[in-house]
Amino acid sequence: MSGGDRLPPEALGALEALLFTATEPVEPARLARALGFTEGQLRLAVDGLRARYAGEESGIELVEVAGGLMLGTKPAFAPLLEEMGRRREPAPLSRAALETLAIVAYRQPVPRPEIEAIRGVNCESPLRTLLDRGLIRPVGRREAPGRPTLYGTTDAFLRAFGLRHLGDLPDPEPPSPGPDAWPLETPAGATS
Amino acid sequence: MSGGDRLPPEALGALEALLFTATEPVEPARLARALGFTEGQLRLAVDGLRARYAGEESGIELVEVAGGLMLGTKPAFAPLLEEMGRRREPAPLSRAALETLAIVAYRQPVPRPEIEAIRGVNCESPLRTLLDRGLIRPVGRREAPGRPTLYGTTDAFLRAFGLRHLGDLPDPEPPSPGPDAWPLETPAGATS
Amino acid sequence: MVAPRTGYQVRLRVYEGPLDLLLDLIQHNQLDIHDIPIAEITAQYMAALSAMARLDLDVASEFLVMAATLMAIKARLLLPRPAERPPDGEWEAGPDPREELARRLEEYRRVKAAAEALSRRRAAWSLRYFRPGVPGQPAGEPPGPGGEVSVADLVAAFRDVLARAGPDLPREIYRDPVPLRRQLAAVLRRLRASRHGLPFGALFRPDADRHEVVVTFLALLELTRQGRVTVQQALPFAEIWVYLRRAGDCPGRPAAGPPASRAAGGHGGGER
Repeated sequence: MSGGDRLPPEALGALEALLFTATEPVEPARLARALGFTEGQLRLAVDGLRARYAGEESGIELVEVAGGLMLGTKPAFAPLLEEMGRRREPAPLSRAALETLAIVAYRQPVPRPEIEAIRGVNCESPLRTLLDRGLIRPVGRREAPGRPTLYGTTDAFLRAFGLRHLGDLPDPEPPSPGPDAWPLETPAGATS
Repeated sequence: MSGGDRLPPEALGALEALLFTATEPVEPARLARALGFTEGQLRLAVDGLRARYAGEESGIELVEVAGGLMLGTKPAFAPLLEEMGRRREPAPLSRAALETLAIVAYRQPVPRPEIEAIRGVNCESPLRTLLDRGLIRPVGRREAPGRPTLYGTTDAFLRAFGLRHLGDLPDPEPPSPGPDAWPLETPAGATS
Repeated sequence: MVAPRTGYQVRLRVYEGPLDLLLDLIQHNQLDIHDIPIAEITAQYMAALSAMARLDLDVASEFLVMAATLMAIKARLLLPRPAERPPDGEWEAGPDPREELARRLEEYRRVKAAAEALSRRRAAWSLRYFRPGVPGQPAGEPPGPGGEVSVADLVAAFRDVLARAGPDLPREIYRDPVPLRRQLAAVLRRLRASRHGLPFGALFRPDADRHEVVVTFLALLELTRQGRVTVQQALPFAEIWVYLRRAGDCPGRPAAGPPASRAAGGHGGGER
C-alpha cells in the first residue's frame, strides 16, 4: 500500500451508503471508480468498514460474494429475522379489500360492476390493492355491454390462505343448504 | 428511565439487523415486541444506534417516518448515489396535483367540491393522479346532499414526503405566523 | 357519475386557474389582497384573457366566470350609494363586494404556500436513499394479504357483505352461480354412488343452465387434475366415461369400467 493511500474523512460513509443502496454485489473496481478511490484507498475503506462492523453491537457486516461486495445481516441474527417473518410483511388487508376479495373468491369470475352492486360502493381502490398484492387477476371479459373485465383469484391467493384449490373454500352459508343444492341430494339413480 | 432498562450486549446489533431488512417503516411497538424489549430499552437502543450513526464515517442514519423507524442514507451522500444511478425518482407531481394534495393534507377529510371551490378549478384529474399514486384515498362520505366522498392522505403520502405523522406537516408560512395560521387550526371540513 | 369534461381541463401555460392568475396580477402590482383596485385589476385580467386567446390557449370556463364576477363587483362599486339611507338601515354597512373575493384569494394563496412547503419537504426527503425495494416498491413477489388473515375472515367478510347488501340486489347477482366447490362435491358423490362410473353426459343436470354446465365441467377438470377421477374414451367420438379413482388403483385402470373403456385404457387414460 503506497503512502498516497490516505482516506478522505467521509470515505467510509460514502462506501457504506453505496453498498447500502446496492441491489447486488458490487465489484471493487466499480466501487473504486464511483468513489474516486485508488485501489489501495478502497482496500483501506473496506478494512475500515469491516472493523466498524466487527463488534457485536453491529447487526450487519460486509460480505464478499460473486466477485463483489455487499452488506448483509450477521448470521447470529438469523433466528430473530426469521421469527419476524422477514419476507416483507405488508399491512393487513383493509376491510374493504377483504370484502372485495371474498366476493371475487366466491363469485369468480366476476366483473367490477357486480362487485360494486353487492358492496354498494365504488371498489376501484380495493380492487387495485388486491391486484397489486397478486391476490386477484383479470381472467377475461364478460360478453356484455362494455365488455367488463372479469376478476378471479390467483395461485398466490390459494397459498396465502392455505387452500389447495378453490374447492377448499368453505361454504359461506353452512346452516342452510340453498334452494338448489340439487347435486348433493341426488342419488345415484341419475345415471342415464 | 427505570433501572430495569439495561440493554443486552447485542441489542444494537439486533435492532440494526431488523431495520436493515425492513422494507417499510417499522413501528416502535413492533420492534420492541420482536426484540423482547421494554419501551425504555427500545428507546435506549434507538438512541444508541443514533449515536453510532452520528459520525461522518457513517453513511446511514435512523429516520422516523409514517409512524415507524427505518434506515436511510444520509442526505450528504445524495450526489454520489445519484451519480451511481441510484435515484429512483418518483415522477414529479404537477402543480395542480401538489395544490390538490396540499388541500387534502391540511384539510382532511375533505370532499372534492370543497377542493374545487378553493382552487377555483375542476380537480378531477389531479385527484385521480393522487389516488392512482396512492397518496390520497377515500376515507368516507360527508353526511350532506349528494354524500360526497371525503378524501384523506395515506401512509404512502407520509412516506413520500418524509413525515412522521400528520402533525409533522410543514408550516406553509414559517416566517409570518399570520393572524389566522389557517391550515393547522381550521377544524376539518369546516368550510363551505 | 363523473362526466368527462375535456375542454374544462385546459392547462394554461402558467396559470392553474383564475385565482392563480388574479393572485399573480395582485403580487405583480404589489397590491393588498384586501384592498384591490377592482377597475384596474379587471382591466388587466381581461387583457390576460385576451392574450391567452391570442396564444390559442383554450380559456377554460372558470376564467370566464371569474371575469363576470370581477365585472359584477366593479359595477356594484360604481353604483352611487343612495344619498338617503332607508330608515331600516338596510344599506348601512353593506359588505364590501370585494370581501368574498379577497377571502378566496387569501385562501388560495395559503394553499399555494402549503403546496410549496410540501414540495420543499419532498425535495429534502428525496436526498435520502433506502434499501432497494424500500419504500413501497414491490421487489419480486407481490406482498400477499399481509397480517394474519384467515379463511374464516374471508368467509365472515363474505357473509357480512351479503347480509348488508340485503334483498334488493340486482337479480342477476342473486342468481346462485353454482359454486365450483359444491359442484366438485356433487360430482364426487355421484361417482361414488355409481358402481361403474358415469357417462360424461350424465354428470349434467338436464335443465342445467350454461353457467352450471361450465362449472360442472370445471369441477371435473379439477378432479382430474387432482387425480381423483379418470376420464376415458374408447374411441374417437365415443361416449366419454368418468371413473372415480380409488386408493390403490392403477392409473388408467378403473376398478369397474365397462369393457369398452379398457380397450383404450392401456396407456393410462387420464393419468399424467
